[in-house]
Amino acid sequence: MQQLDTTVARGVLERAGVTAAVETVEGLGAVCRVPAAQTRAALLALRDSDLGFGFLVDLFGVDTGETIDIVYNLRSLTRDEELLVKAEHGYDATLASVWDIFPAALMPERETCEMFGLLLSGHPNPKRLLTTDGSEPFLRKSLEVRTAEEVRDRASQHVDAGALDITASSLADASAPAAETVALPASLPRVPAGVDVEHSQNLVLNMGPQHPSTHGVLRIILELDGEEIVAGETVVGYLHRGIEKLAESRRFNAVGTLMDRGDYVAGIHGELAFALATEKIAGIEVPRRANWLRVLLGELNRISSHIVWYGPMGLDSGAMGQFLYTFRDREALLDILEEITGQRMMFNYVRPGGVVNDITTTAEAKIRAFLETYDVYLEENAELLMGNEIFQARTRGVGIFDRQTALAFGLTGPNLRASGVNWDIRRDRPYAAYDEFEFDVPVAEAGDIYARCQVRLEEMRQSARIVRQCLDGMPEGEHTAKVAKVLRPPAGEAYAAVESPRGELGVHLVTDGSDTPYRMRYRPPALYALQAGEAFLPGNLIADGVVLMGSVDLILGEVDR
Amino acid sequence: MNPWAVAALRFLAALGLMLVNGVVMIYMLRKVLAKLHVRMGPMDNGPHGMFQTVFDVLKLLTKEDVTPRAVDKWLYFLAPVIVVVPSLMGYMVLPFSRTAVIADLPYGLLFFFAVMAVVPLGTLAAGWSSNNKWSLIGAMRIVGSQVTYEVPMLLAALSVVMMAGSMSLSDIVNAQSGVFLGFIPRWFVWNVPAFVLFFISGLIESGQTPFDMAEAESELVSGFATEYSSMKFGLLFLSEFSNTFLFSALLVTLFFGGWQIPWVPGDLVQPIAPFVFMIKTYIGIFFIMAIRGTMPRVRVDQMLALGWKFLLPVSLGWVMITGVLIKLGHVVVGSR
Amino acid sequence: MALDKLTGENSTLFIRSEQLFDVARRKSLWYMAFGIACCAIEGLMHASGPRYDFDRMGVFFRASPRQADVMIVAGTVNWKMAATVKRLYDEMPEPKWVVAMGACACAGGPFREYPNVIMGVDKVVPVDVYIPGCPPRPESVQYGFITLMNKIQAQTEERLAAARHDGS
Amino acid sequence: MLDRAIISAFVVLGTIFVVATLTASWLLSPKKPSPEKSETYECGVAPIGPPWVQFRAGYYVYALLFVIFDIETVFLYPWALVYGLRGWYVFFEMIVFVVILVAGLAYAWKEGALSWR
Repeated sequence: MQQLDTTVARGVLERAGVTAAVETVEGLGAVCRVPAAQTRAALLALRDSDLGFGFLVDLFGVDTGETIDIVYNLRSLTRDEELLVKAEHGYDATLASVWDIFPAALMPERETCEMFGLLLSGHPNPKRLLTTDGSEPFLRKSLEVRTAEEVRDRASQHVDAGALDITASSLADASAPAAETVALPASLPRVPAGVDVEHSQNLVLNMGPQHPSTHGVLRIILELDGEEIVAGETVVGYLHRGIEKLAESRRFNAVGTLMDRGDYVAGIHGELAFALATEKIAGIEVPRRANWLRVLLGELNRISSHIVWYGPMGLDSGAMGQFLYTFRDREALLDILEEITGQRMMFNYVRPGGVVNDITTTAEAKIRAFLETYDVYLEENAELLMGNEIFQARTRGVGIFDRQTALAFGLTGPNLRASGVNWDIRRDRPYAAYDEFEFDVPVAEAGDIYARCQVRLEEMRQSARIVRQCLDGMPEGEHTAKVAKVLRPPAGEAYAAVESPRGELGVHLVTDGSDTPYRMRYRPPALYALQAGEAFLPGNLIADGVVLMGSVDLILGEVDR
Repeated sequence: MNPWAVAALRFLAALGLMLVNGVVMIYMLRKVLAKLHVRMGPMDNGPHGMFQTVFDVLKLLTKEDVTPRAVDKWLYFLAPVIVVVPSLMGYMVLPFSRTAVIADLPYGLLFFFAVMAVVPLGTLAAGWSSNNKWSLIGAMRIVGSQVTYEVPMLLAALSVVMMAGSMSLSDIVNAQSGVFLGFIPRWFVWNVPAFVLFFISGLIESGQTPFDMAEAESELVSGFATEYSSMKFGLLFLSEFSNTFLFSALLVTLFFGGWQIPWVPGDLVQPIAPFVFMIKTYIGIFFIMAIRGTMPRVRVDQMLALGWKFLLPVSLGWVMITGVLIKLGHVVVGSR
Repeated sequence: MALDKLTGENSTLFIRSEQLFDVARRKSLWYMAFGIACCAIEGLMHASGPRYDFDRMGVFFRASPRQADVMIVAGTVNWKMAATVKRLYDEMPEPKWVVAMGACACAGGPFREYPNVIMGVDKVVPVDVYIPGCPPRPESVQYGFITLMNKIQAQTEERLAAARHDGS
Repeated sequence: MLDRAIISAFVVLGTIFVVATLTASWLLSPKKPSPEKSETYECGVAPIGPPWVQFRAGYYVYALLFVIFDIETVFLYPWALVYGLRGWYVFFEMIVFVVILVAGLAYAWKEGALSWR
């Protein structure tokens, strides 16, 4: 990663007429503070200048106690630089949408506004994202979670489920002046304004929350003309359980349990992102063996996670066999993970400072035995589904994300690489011990569903390759650094990202010197993938819509947090 | 004997066969899929889970029958009748042996196609009357698949009729007796294009993977049967399995010599003819199930394109070619 | 049941036939494919996978609630989800059962402190079997099903005993 | 006579079988109707709008062609029965009949009628 020259950025902003303070902050890199009213101008200038900050990594808020900071995390892939733009808002402010500059902001803006009690202007679909009407702005510091007494007195909670109203009404600020819409990516199918259920002459169909192939509790409202999708709107939040808020009341060693349950099929990666961010702030040096163990477990977990995508991908397209063949492999894999970490899914294995347990010799033998059979099974599976002509006819040329749109929607990971962008955090921002390994980053140009399948399959092969290198060259030493039981990192701010199976899983951590995080932002790659999937639903048949939503690999625990 | 009494007895035989087939095939499906999928399948209830389906049926019988408020009541109740009765009538013309035919109609094949064409009407009624969007889409797909399969299926069978010179299924079986070149059974399966066309359109007809449009679980929840519960659902399901059996039975009759064993004179086979027929049919069912366990599903527009841009032109052409071959006397397989 | 209207609820015929049907109900528990959260991977996907294969005991999944007997609530229920859970439960035909799988469905689990989370699905629908664990292993879910089977049988047995007691 | 008796028996007794099964089920199953239970299922949320709308069937043009071809195929069956018994002329008779239809199919194909829309 290049360090951004702050003077250049300042010059760009000045030319756009923005009064901004640009500085370099430890743990974050370049940070730029702009006045709230000039955010749009600043972002537009940064996007269109030579700096080329055309990729919105994340958008979120931080309640500082006096103001609400809205943070835009920008990345320039051409110059390999990063920049954080912060804008201070009041508690009753209106957030001006930047979705026309960065379509990736569509859902994060809705989430930020409802979670901090702000209003939204200029947004095509300004509904609440995760919660229903009447919910508190949970992420404000003034709001407390339930106390121990309230939790213990479980009987006192009363739910009248029959009378629940789950409408999520608009957050729009009617009084705010409409901002001028700037140019959108040409390939964007249409403005993702949701489905007008009141006035539609067509069939309006609810798909989900209970549907065999929505991968959890995703709800998609489809407007259908015959079998063709005219408009699609995803409704999420059916699994919103406050991982970000609860992290503010957990000690640093315990946040891992929450991260596990975010992306629940790739827990190691969530834990690792949080541990890396904590280590950045606390300045903990991690032993080399611990880093290698993190890579080992991370890659084993990546295989097991891609299996949960590959099997259901077969189910979505109607082939039952895939699901069962891949889950046979996953059982063997979970045995290994269980032996090392003690749990099949929720590992809490990677902690700030290292990992919990060292690897056992039997586990090592098990991994080697697994890889032997896995190589054969993987090729069999790949041939069985990917080689099937019906599957190819179903997936080739369907749901194409071109390069520009993929970047605009903030796609990361395999989804982005399937659209021809060669970007992998493991290689381009090496963390743990990835700079010591040899592996290829698969890239496909087509951008269709089949390309996404190809990329993920090749990633599974590469993961096996990394695991082999891990076993062969595992260094001796401690598996964890000496870290206090109750960690109290100094006040600070850091961003750490890992390449999770779904893409860039980032943790933006703010600490205040206490034993709990002050604010923990979980960058959910699946949420960004969901937006892209939603935008490309129109024009497909129902059957293709199902496969399309499956192909971007959604984990609703991560989308809703 | 009174013809009405005979008719009633034969009805009971067909009904018994249909019910037993349903129970056996559901068990077989679960076992075959399980074995294909490296699982065990039903094991606990009875030896190797043999009574699993019996328990399932008993349970369905004693489930509450929910009739949603919004349904079209008459059609909703009529739909199980419309799917089950024609499916039962399909058993009428199947020749299980020389004499074991419920009604050896001279136009048996056409009768078979005629009654089987009614079944989609029942599923359409079920889907439409449910007043449920998933059911509606499933129902519309049923019509789409009927539009696709029927013409190629009739044309493929036509090629067989030309070779046998009869529409009676018994005659078609008889025309396949004997061997040529000394060892090759004189089965119509050597009419390979007709067989392939018939098999593909039959898969569409019986709603099997890769053409399981109407029930497409990963897309349409349970398709046309989404709102059906209890025994009404059981009957819809029974008819579906019965249709698969009938398709396989017809396949055996038209292309694999029906109840005949090659190289064995027909008179000797007679005592065990029904068993031979059932074994052949179940082998066909096994292959259909194996396809179901592995194949992805085609999209509905792809299915229609396949039907009209491939199956139909090829089957039309093949009928003409069969005609020429028969006339030229270069017929490789049995004409008369 | 119309039979109990005809013969009376405590008639031997009715209770005996219920006893017979309970066997069928026990041996054919179709659950609704409705995975909410993490537990769904273990309790629904791995459970029907090659190693655990619930199909062995006749536990099979159906997508539509109209054809299901059991609802496995596999995950955290929040305010937005509660109405859906209730609605799906209501749409299932009698007799029906609910299995609360995992700490979240039992009592809110690790998320019970968050105000958006409902502390246990038993506040929304009546629960028959609670399976602790976060997430419970498929073996635990299997044990949960066996417990449910015993419970189904026990209800009629109790009724029979009560009827005998009244009669004597 | 027997054939007709059998066909009638199948229709009548088949209907009776279905009705009897449903009656048995009605007799044996518990009943707890409630307004919520008889709501229409739509993935666990209240349905938006009615399903009985003008549903656009993408195979509409196919269905029109289907009617023509289905009838044509049925016409071919009597021809196939006598095909082996007559001379070459039956073949050419049919060729004329089929070629007209094939030309129609080719025309529809060329005009783009054979596409999902």
